[in-house]
Amino acid sequence: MTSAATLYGLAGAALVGIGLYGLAVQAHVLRKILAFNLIGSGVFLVFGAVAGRGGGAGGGDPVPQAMVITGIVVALSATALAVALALRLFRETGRVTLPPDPPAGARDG
Amino acid sequence: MSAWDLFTLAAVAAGAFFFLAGTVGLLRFPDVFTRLHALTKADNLGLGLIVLGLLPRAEGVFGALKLVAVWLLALLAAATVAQLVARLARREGDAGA
Amino acid sequence: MMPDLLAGFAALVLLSVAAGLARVLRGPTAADRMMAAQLLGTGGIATVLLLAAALDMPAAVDVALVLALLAAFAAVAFVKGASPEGTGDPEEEA
Amino acid sequence: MTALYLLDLVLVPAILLAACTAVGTRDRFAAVVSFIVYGLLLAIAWVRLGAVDVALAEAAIGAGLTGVLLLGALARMGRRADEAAAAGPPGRTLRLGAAALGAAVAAGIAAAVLALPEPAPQLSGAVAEALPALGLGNPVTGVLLAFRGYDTLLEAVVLLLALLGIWSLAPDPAWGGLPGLRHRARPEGVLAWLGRLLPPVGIVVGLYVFWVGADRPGGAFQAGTILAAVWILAVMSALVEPPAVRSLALRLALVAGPALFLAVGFAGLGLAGAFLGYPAAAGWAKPLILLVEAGLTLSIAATLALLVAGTPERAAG
Repeated sequence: MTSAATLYGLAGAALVGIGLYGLAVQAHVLRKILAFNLIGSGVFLVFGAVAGRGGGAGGGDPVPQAMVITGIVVALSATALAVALALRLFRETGRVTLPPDPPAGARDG
Repeated sequence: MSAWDLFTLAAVAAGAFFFLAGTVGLLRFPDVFTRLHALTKADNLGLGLIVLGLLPRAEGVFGALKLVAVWLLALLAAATVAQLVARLARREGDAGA
Repeated sequence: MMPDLLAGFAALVLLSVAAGLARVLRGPTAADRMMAAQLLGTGGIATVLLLAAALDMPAAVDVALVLALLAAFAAVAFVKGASPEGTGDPEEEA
Repeated sequence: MTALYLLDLVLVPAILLAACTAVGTRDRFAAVVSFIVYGLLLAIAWVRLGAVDVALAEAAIGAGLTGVLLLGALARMGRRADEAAAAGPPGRTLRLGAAALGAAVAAGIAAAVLALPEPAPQLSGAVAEALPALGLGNPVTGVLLAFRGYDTLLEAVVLLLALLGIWSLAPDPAWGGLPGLRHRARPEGVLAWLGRLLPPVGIVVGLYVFWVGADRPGGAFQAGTILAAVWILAVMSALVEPPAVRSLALRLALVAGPALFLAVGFAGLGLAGAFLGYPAAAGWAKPLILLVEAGLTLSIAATLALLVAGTPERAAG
């Protein structure tokens, strides 16, 4: 189990990298939300690797497992909030990308 | 290896074959409706055969019932999705033509 | 022997449905992409069942049960999304 | 078992491929579908790692709620060409810089994974030792509800805060009103039929997952997610309308779980000498934990369902 857990931990590391790339490169807010979720699940897989190395019955150490479960649910709530913000942005401005600079009002106005 | 094990292997192998066939159909068939046809075959038969094969290994009657419930739920989903996607594809095909 | 064979079949089923990712990428229509996801869903259920048997983890069958229960959800959201504002039903105008 | 490595050989590349597609493909819809597939593959990975509790949560959220949330948002933001496409692909410098950054962070985390100490420090022994005192069989439930109960309590509060954030985005006329738009379905159609058939089954499965959670993988989070998902299906099938968010009954359901958890926690001050402690007397801990879990299941189901239902957009009738 040890080496398998390490393999999935490495996959988690790669997922964080892929997610970071997407977060920087993609302009559409929904794509950014997807990328952000990839980062999160990559971190969870690294946690899974830590849990799996612990041995013990059923997936190893239960403490990281419990933290991943809370993490998955919190990630969903953050995603839902981000989607609601994106929809509001779209409704108010018709845009699906973030403004290029934080004080966009000063620039546009 | 017991006779039940052989039964399990035969049914699971047949199920795996249907999944393979379903994917080949999905990738090779020419349009939405023929692909949908391939997909539903794999869904229903592939999973059904694998469930059938795993039944002798289920933990008691409740475990076996749970396996059958998995298959029935997947059947329900496949049937509904096939209906809805086909209607949508037909409507969009009409509009696009 | 049996666990190994069952795990091997799990890998085989997963490999064949994962090839459907190509259809997700290529499309051409949204319906094609959604169907590929549907096939991956069913194949995933089969993989979990085989894995549960191979690892002798009967509790993992519950994961397959949940996946099967929710198998139609994404496709329902998809067909709804095809109507304006994403609230309609493809059968309405039929 | 060597054949399991065969599965790893398929599963890990498939996960990475789905992730790359979700990030890289031009077509926005393909990206969302890839992400849904990615969630499914992750659930399989958690089964492979033996973490069935986590797999259940990932299956219910990835296959049920996330897909509905993202596909619904995509439908409303439109698939037509927009400024994201008009701006053209991102510049070469940006892409190279982002790739370098991603690779560096991934390499750093990978190095950390490889450098984890042997033998692994772990708490499974401590959990297994303390678990019999709670009368539970599932160590993960023990950690969630007792040993690290404050984490779970705060998490339930975080969910409520996210919901408040979503509600506060409502335009003035719809303040406190009905979330989302009104769904339509042909009453005798396939969609309405599925909407009538699946929720009762889902309620049974949800209650089952809640109930076995004490001794086997399952519990309040997984059960709450399943219940939320089938409720969303009933909404999409136009069989039920979400309640106005100012409704008192709804708000009671939302806070019931955290409130019950807090009450039991404060009772622990008197009975066990610590906040969130359970009385040491045999047979007391398990009923209390089940009570808290029942409340949490209800509240998590209501919270997740309304998180997905979204910002109020219609005035309460």
